Amino acid sequence: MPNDTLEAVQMEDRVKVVINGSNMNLWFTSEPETVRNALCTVTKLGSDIKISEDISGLLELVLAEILNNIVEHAYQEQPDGPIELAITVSESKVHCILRDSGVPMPGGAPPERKEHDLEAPLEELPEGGFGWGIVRDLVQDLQYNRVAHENVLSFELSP
Amino acid sequence: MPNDTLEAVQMEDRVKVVINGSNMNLWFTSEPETVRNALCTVTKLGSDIKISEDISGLLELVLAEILNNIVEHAYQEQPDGPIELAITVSESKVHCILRDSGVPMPGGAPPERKEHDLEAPLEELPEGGFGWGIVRDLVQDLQYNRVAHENVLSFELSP
Amino acid sequence: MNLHANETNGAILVTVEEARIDAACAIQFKDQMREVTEGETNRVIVDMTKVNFLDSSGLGAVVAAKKQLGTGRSMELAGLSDTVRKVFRLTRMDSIFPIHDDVQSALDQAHAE
Amino acid sequence: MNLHANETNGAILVTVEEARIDAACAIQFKDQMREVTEGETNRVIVDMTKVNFLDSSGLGAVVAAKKQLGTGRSMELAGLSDTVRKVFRLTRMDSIFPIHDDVQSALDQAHAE
Ligand SMILES: Nc1ncnc2c1ncn2[C@@H]1O[C@H](COP(=O)(O)OP(=O)(O)O)[C@@H](O)[C@H]1O
Ligand SMILES: Nc1ncnc2c1ncn2[C@@H]1O[C@H](COP(=O)(O)OP(=O)(O)O)[C@@H](O)[C@H]1O
Repeated sequence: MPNDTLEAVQMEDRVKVVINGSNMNLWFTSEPETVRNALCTVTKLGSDIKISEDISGLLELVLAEILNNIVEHAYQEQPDGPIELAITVSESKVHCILRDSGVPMPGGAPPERKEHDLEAPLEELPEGGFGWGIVRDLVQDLQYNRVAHENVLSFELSP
Repeated sequence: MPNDTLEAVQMEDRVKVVINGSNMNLWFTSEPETVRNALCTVTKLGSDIKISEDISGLLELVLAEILNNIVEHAYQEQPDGPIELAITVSESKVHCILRDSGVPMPGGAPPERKEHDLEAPLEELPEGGFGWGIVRDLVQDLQYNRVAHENVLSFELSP
Repeated sequence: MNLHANETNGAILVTVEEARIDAACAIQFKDQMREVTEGETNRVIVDMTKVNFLDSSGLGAVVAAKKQLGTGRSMELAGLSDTVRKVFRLTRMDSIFPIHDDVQSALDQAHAE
Repeated sequence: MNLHANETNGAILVTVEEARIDAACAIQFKDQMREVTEGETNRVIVDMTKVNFLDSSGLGAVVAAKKQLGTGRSMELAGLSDTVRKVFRLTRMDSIFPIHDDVQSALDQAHAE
């Protein structure tokens, strides 16, 4: 049962965090160090909103992949783009919404999983292109919308 | 008890709505008609996230006051500014977070309640300047932060 | 914004045929109030029974309508919902406008001021 | 990014002294791997016991480090946490790198490939 008097508003390493009941909201910018701080904050404070131990590592991984793409592609490495992350836990499922103000997702949807040729010669082994494959493998209910110059992405993660 | 399989993603009159458990998130723009649609959506779908009847009218009022100020002052009447509203219900208290990308709040905090002279002659009666007074009278825990070119405002409303 | 007026018992009775007086229609409210209250009648009674939402922009428009009428004429309100009445109370504007439970009780009073 | 290397049993043992190999440090990882693996030794064993987080940027840096070593030398991994191992499995990169439970079992094997 969520404790409704618990509300924390704090700044953790340039990340604004609001915790309320089974909800955590974070605001931060597209600078890689700051994104890392945001991820660490989610993992550190996750138990406050009842994110279970066994899902916490995968959640950090999925969020890292999505956030790296926001930093790299949506904001094209510009470090001061605003990013927002809202996490809600409901009966052990974790529901996330991510929002950025960068360029739209090409094709209007997150890319499909890419199949890589791992039999290829050493020099041709892929060093990237894994991000959305990992996300799609792990999450349910992935949804993307462009709303008023902003990207809104949501997904669910079950234990 | 929130139903964790209930998740609605819908567009209502240019307002994107995501409902999940005891959470409602809305995205829309700073156009007065669209803001009105967003308010009506909150009131219409409020019972889905267990906003009680007796608080619903005051919530709409408080949100209208804050949103009118975002439209008028933060976005200075420009109609395409993105606005986000997140509502969480926890043990009958309603917690809201509003976010816009407009100009910062002057003085770094929402204005205090203005006292008007209502004994003044008719021509001098105030036609505005009531907004933040109404909000401050009705809500608890009003917090404002400027985070990365964005305004983040949160408050709580109890029955 | 849809206002509808008729004269009765020496008063202009304005019926607001809208569920909302808010930022999106405040200016129309003020303009239409001017139109429908043209004339000499002293009393203007605004029936807000159908209004279930009024914000401070709407309140501003109601005050502006009263100012348009000038000091010689009275503007009275009737049929306010709980939330609408709350806006008048919070801003103390209930001290500026005579407020009646409904149109009938407004008409039953010869003069409200 | 803090890597630390020493030769043992004819292999270079690289210990990653960081909790994370992620987007914020992927390039440093690749560059420092080049530095610490300079030499002739055939086997490079990377001890990741202290790494509790690796994303696909980190994975890319691990692959890049293997490519730097060239076809003549092997790169093996040891001490992967559950989540780190999952990243290798999801991307099928566990078919490219010999993966050992820990450094001792890596050393116990004369050759992993
Ligand atoms: N948030 C985003 N905004 C815009 N484009 C994106 C976004 N995310 C991914 N893309 C597109 O997807 C491609 C990368 O997909 P991904 O599988 O994650 O590879 P990588 O791991 O190398 O980033 C990019 O080439 C880009 O076109
Ligand atoms: N969201 C906002 N962004 C920027 N400035 C704001 C915002 N909200 C209020 N202000 C400031 O507060 C003043 C208006 O306060 P308020 O009490 O709501 O009056 P009104 O109801 O006339 O808008 C404005 O003059 C403006 O300077």
